Amino acid sequence: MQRMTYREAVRSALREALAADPSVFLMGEDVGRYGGAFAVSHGLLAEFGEERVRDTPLSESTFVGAGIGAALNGMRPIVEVMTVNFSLLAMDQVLNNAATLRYMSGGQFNIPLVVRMATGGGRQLAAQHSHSLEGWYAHIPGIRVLAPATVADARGMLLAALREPDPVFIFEHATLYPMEDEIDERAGACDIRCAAVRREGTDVTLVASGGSLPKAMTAAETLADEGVQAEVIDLRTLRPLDMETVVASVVKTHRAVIVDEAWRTGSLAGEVSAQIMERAFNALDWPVQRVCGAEVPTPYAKHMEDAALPRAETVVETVREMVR
Amino acid sequence: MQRMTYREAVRSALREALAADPSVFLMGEDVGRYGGAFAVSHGLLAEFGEERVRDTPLSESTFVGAGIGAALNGMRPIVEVMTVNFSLLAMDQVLNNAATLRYMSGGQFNIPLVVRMATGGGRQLAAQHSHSLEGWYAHIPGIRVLAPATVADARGMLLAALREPDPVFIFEHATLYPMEDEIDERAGACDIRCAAVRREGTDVTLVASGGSLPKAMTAAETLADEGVQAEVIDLRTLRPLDMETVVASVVKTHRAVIVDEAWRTGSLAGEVSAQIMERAFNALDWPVQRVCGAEVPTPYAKHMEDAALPRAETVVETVREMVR
Amino acid sequence: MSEPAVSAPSAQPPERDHALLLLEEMFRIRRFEEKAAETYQAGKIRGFLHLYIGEEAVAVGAMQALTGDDAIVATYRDHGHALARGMPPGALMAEMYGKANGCSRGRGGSMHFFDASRRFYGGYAIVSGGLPIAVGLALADKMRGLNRVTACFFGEGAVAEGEFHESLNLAELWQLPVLFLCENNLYAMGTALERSESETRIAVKAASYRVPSETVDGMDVLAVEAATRAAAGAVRGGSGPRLLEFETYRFRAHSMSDPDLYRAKEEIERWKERDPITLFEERLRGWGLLTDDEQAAIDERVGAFIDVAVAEAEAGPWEAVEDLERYVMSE
Amino acid sequence: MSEPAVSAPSAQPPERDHALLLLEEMFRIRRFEEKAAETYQAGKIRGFLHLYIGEEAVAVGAMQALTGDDAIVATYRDHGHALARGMPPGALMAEMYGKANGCSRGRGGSMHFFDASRRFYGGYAIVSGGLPIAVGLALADKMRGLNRVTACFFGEGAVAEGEFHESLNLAELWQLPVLFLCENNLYAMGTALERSESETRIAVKAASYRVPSETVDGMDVLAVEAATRAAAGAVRGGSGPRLLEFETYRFRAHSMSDPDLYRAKEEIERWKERDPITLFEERLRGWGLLTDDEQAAIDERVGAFIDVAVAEAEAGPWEAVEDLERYVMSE
Ligand SMILES: Cc1ncc(C[n+]2csc(CCOP(=O)(O)OP(=O)(O)O)c2C)c(N)n1
Ligand SMILES: Cc1ncc(C[n+]2csc(CCOP(=O)(O)OP(=O)(O)O)c2C)c(N)n1
Ligand SMILES: [Mg+2]
Ligand SMILES: [Mg+2]
Repeated sequence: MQRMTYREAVRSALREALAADPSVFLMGEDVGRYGGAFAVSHGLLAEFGEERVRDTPLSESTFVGAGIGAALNGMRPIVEVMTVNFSLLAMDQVLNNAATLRYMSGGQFNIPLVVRMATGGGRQLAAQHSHSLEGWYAHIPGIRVLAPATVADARGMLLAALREPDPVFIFEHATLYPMEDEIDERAGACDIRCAAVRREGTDVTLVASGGSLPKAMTAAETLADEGVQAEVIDLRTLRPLDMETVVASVVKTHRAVIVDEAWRTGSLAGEVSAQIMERAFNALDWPVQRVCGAEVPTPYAKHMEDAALPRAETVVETVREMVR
Repeated sequence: MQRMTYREAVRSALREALAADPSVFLMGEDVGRYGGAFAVSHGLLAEFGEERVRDTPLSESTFVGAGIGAALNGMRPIVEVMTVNFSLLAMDQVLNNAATLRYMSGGQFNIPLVVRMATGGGRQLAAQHSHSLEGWYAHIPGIRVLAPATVADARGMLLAALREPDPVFIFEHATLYPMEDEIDERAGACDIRCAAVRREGTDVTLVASGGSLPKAMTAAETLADEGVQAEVIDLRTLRPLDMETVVASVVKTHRAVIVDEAWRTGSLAGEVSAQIMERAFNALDWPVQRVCGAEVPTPYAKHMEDAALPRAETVVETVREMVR
Repeated sequence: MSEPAVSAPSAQPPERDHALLLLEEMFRIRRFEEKAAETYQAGKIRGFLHLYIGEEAVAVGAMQALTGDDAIVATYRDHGHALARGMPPGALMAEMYGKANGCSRGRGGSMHFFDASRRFYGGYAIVSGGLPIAVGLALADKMRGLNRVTACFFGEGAVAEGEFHESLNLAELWQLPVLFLCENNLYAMGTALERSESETRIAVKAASYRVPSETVDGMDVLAVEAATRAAAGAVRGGSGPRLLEFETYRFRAHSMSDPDLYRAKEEIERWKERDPITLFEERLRGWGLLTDDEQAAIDERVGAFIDVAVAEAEAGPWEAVEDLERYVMSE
Repeated sequence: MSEPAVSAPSAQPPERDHALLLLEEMFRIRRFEEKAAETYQAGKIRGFLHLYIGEEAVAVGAMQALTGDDAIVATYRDHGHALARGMPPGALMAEMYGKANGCSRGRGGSMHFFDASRRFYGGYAIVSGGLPIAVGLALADKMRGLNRVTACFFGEGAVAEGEFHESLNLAELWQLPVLFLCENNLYAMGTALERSESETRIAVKAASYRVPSETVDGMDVLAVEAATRAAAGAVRGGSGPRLLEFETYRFRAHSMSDPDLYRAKEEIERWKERDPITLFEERLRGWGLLTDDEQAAIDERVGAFIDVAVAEAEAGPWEAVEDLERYVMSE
């Protein structure tokens, strides 16, 4: 076991993959000389050289498309789109090429591509730099979407993604990079098919992922002090969703609250809520609740941004209502 | 009253707006010489000239952004993005500029912009030309999203959109253009705040919009023959959603089925389903059901595409299950 | 960085068999497209159908300069490229019928032909969407040390898209083996080049990325072949990407639904006088390389070629609806 | 279409008052940025903070050539432009504090300054995102028959984005009054221009859209002003867009979180020897236009200017949380 940050965990997986497989390479804006906007790839250029760690121009649509092309032709690209905010510029390549080429070709081609990007708000970066668009990606057939919320998953899910024959999009919540934990630094790929029960409970199910998981865990602790045992589920993989794990929990607790940083309307939280009703209607003692981001472009001022993002207290208050 | 097609209804609104307000202009790919990819703007170039009816190069991100800029500076642009499939190239301008500038500037600016685009599948155009992404747009705070499903709304909603101080995105389902109806050709702007009950019923509520409305209406007729009275609600405005009208109906019928051409996971149907549960949980006799598009890139072959899209029969079968 | 200049008609008579092959390949495309249009009218082909009639010399000439190891990226107007690449006509016609024996198992249709065995990476229906893919294919070849060319076809309308700019820059910056082949047929749907580009000389644009380029008479199959051989050779030699602009014209409307109101009849007629097939026939006869008998033989072979295509499409099975979700993800 | 060439330092001594104004404005920006950095360290400013130190001559010189009727589009590195445009420093500092008296009511922060009254259309934080907006602003002016210029500032990193390509083409195609002002500080975060562009001469790129351009010494405030006056005049004259490339350098890291590992210390030092403020001071003294007393007076005024900014920011109220959803849509 070794203590490391979420950032170091991603880096260790990148280093391991680059060392183990010559077809793997990392490409993106400032992943090399700069060391990565979040210092994730720090040191990798020196270790693996310019061929394997490629700084790209500011051309999101083209370097994401180039990742697709390279994956179609025998390479194992890992494309870093600095943040999800900039991935909008590459959305056509994602939806119209990465997600469709295998199907449109009748299965002749597949695209072993991994795309990583930072996501989320909470750092006072304002409206253009604080998006949480995982829900949009989770809507797209033909790709897998992962949201590692723990240091172990930050490493294990990336290694697992590199074994998938199809495109995998990994969302790393920017507030998690400094998070530390003890992990087995020799552990390889982990499961990326199932959600995980992060805390067992009997009274209510809190469903979260990525940057929302810590908030759900905090809420669960507060609730425990009040005698309410919350079960916390980390979705982990946002597409395809592992609803079995979620439904099994709700059947036990009869109540569910979904925490999602995205804007409420059209959020993935709405999808999870709808599926819980579809699959466990009779088990529900209370309508599934959602604690989501306020429907505003994320404001800069701290007190305003705090008010715009989901908070553990809101989760606690919501649950109190349900178990009264 | 006058009989016209949905296509002619949009054109009549465009013509009226161009004639009435010198600040209005139409811009997009092939809206001029070609007459519009769907012949919507046919004849307008001859009538209003190149200054007011502007053919743009293939540069979606820039002409959508230019629409935003022109709206910021005293004009009343109507931007036609040929189809929603190509709007992915302009997604950054939509989400990061059109939807945020008013808020980020503390209310100093507003953007009276109207963006129209054709949407949907059903014409055997395969995976890259058959998207239904209205749900993504409906997720964005700062914009309004409309989906006219009738000939009258095709005209009235566009005229209403041109009175809004903020960006309005109008989705015209490509299969509706040839649809004919009798409308008051002198009627002006219509309401764009409320959903509409297109058919009254007592046993189940069918919620649809745009290209899905005709399917819901057909299903309702079939059900009527079986003695099941379905109430059909046309959402009309996808953002903000008028859930009051939907909930009022469900409180009466106790059952709801949402028809949405988009891929099921992460569809707007999921949002509507979740909100119905949140607001009318105790009124529900049955979990809200969804009839959505299959989670596949839209295939070309007719029998395959038919299987991928929602069908009236599926709606009927789903309701039969619920009222048994 | 070369300045645009229409290359003079190649004076040298070509080697006979090769010349007749070029002629027959152009013929195949012409007849295949005519049949596709006819079948579309009959309702057996649906969706969008973009014909290559008038532009045959581009695909046929260019493809001659490429080896089986090279990769092809095309657009929604991809029938000519697929045929010139040697894809079986039955698989193409069947694809347009939406049959399971189609080259994309009926999932792609006319705009999305694919053939992994021939490194035909498909027709892309989002304008400019194929350019970044081509850059990536070439990047992989370079990193893998494979001396292969990726030929990327696109229309002049794609030049206005940001991806054209980004792709030419990245290909040159990283010295990737991409051969950019611009089919300049003067129109993007109804929009004429001079109404969409402030600088209409595409070669000048290429120069602004330091990508060597040349403008070629796209109605002269020999000129197309020669220019492509030279450019492909340079790319293969490792000196980075090249761009060729082929001046051509589509004799038909943009697609079957296009009323074609934006082009003067005279303009169309003038270009039809430069029909790449007729032009080449005349020159071959002038060189004494084509006789009436050969002409008849070619007609006959091409006729049979088309008959086989239709027969295979008609006889082909429908994909089982149960397989709707097949190929979304790898099994 | 002009070829790039660093303009020779303007020999003519400027008119005295004007010269001192330029100096004081550059000083204000320098001190404002130093104070912002200091306040950031103190934790009163959060989020991203991109300093303009080293580039002052560009915003100050360029803004002199624009009238109050002209429009400005900037990037996330917008402090210098906002100050040079005459926005009150208190409103800017308060914005970075996140206060309600900030120029964007605390909603935008350092990257998103706005001022409708000064036609300052804001700082755009998506690289190249402001260019299409500028094209649209200019389109509206042209259609409305208003003889105004839209000045669009952007970094050389934005040149790689597709929107640069699309925007230059559309602006020239439609002959729109846009003045594209490229601040070439050689780096886009840690990526040097020559590692992101196959053709590093931005003027050559502009020429490929037929947009006349010029490369200007961005460390010489008089050269910047002169070049901008000429270009803005041409744009105002209705002859379409112009592009100016200002060769400059940022003396600080990209943002407060940048370890700045990608630039050689020597390179930074060499550029600091061309500090636009010191250079200008020396020339003014050489011309006998600046005395120690004036220098001291300027220092004092600028000190007070900064103090006011901080005081207003400190004293400013917080926006009420109840107003979180205010301004999402018009009331
Ligand atoms: C991004 C995008 N915008 C618009 C369209 C609609 N469209 C299809 S083909 C076409 C014209 C393309 O012209 P060009 O690139 O010259 O190719 P050509 O059809 O002439 O071969 C347009 C506008 C599209 N497919 N993709
Ligand atoms: C589309 C996009 N990609 C990436 C980023 C992250 N980013 C912010 S500033 C920057 C560098 C921009 O450099 P340049 O345009 O030269 O401006 P400068 O910072 O040098 O003034 C990058 C990559 C962004 N904001 N937007
Ligand atoms: Mg064309
Ligand atoms: Mg820079």
